[in-house]
Amino acid sequence: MSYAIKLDIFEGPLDLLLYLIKKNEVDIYNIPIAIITEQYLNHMEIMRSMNLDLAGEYLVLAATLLNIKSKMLLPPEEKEEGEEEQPDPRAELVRQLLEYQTFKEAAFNLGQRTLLERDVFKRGIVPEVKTEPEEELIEVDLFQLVEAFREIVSGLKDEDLMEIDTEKMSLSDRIHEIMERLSVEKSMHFRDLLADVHDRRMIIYTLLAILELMKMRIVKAYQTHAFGPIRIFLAVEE
Amino acid sequence: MEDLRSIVEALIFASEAPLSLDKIVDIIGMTDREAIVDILKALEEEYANRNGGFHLSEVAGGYQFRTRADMASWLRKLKGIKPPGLSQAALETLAVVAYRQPVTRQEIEKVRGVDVSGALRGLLEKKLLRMLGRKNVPGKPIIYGTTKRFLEVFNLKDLAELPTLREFQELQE
Amino acid sequence: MEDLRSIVEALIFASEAPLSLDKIVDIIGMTDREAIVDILKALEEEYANRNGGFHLSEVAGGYQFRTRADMASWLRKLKGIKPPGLSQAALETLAVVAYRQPVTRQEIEKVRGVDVSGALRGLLEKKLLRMLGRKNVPGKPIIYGTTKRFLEVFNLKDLAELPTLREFQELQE
Repeated sequence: MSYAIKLDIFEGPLDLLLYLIKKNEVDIYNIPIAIITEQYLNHMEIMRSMNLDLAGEYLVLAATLLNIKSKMLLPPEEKEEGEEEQPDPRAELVRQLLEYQTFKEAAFNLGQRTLLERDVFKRGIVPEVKTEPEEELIEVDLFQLVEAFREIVSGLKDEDLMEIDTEKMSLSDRIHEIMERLSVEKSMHFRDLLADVHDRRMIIYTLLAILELMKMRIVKAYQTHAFGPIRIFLAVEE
Repeated sequence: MEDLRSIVEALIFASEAPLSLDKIVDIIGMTDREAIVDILKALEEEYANRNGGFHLSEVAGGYQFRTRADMASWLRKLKGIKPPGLSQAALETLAVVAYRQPVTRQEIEKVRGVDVSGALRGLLEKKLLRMLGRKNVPGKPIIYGTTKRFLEVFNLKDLAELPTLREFQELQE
Repeated sequence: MEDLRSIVEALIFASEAPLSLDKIVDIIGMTDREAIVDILKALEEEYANRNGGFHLSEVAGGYQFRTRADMASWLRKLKGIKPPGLSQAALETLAVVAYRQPVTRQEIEKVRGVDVSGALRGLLEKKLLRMLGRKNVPGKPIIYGTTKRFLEVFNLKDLAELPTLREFQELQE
């Protein structure tokens, strides 16, 4: 039973592997791969039999272990003159384990700190200061912004509305730039807009932006004669 | 009873509402009410004599630390410099404009299902949104978009850097 | 300046978040920072010596009154809460971000060896982490960093107060 509880609290395959290394009291720099792999696979088997959700990451590490094991079974190749020594097949795994262990230690240290609302508390009541009533304000960051948008559109039936088109975002960026320039210069040559654009995608976005603005009838494009320069105007004065 | 004083003080300090004598006695699990009453009196007196930024008052059937009345003008100033926040309504409106721009008020209202004129005005004042122009259709509705300031506030290089819903969904298990 | 001390004290007391020296100076409208610094030091000392239910701490780049750590069990009784605490998964994710920021989800997952989307989302909701923008590499993944709230909750003056990773590595040897 205690076994089962233990299994449940592994934070992932690296955590399980660290546990096995500690339990067997072996050197992390010289892991006896055959033994550890066998125990690792046994643990996976037990987890599976208990219907624990076995994340794919456990399988990936199992494959890595088996791969290392097979490499270690091969007889060392005859070293030729000047050839470099074969790297230890365990090297990358050891590096990963050490790194994970370091952060596990750091996480433990964080949890040991004096935590607000667990160990210490701040003042409970906001002292009233008479001010005119206003809506409660919240501090926002990018996460809150997307969350707000997701909440709104998730209530809509229209599947199309769920899509966020990153292309459209780039297009909006271009539209902003064009509108910024037009609000200063009132009108301009189409080719001026492309003067310092070298990126092919940017050229396409510029064309699409103009088309979008024309479609919304925010700008108008005029040409004095066929193949003449195209001028762009704000369609409606603000 | 040095430490009992500290416990009483900490409880009042951290309480969300004025803390009653009954509640204090209840939490400390002591039957000697008088001891607590004495501590409360002593604390009240101590803070009154000290005459610092706040003191202990008896209000609404309980005890509470309150700032001194003559500090009000300073505290108003403190409130005034709070980081500019947004109401939920403003945040939602901003979100729709950010992801759907260039967009008219009617289009925003179709998505949010409520009148957004107040929220729009606030966002224009905060310079998070701006009018891009007018759509040349009947009624000539104004078209809104986000500003440079919007990008600054949300620490974005450009609009294309906004997280997509797909990325957002990936964070959900 | 007896009253300046009271004003500083009232401001810190009333502020929702830790109040920085800059803000105090700004509100009081004084150019003599040193005078304020002296007051803050004197207040810190006074509350430490008094050893009451709460004291003044320097945290998250500012000052805040906080209950004494050994009062925790009484305050939990008051609030009727179990210590909320963070899961091991959340703490590990937080540790990777704190030390490696700005960092992408993929980078965190490489260290932890598991999917971290659920943990990330929880930490974003708790405002311990935030999206900083995007990394300028193919795929433009979102990058994450810790917040001021992280410093506040973990009782840190700044990120530099965290022990170095090297110290944890040495522990293992």
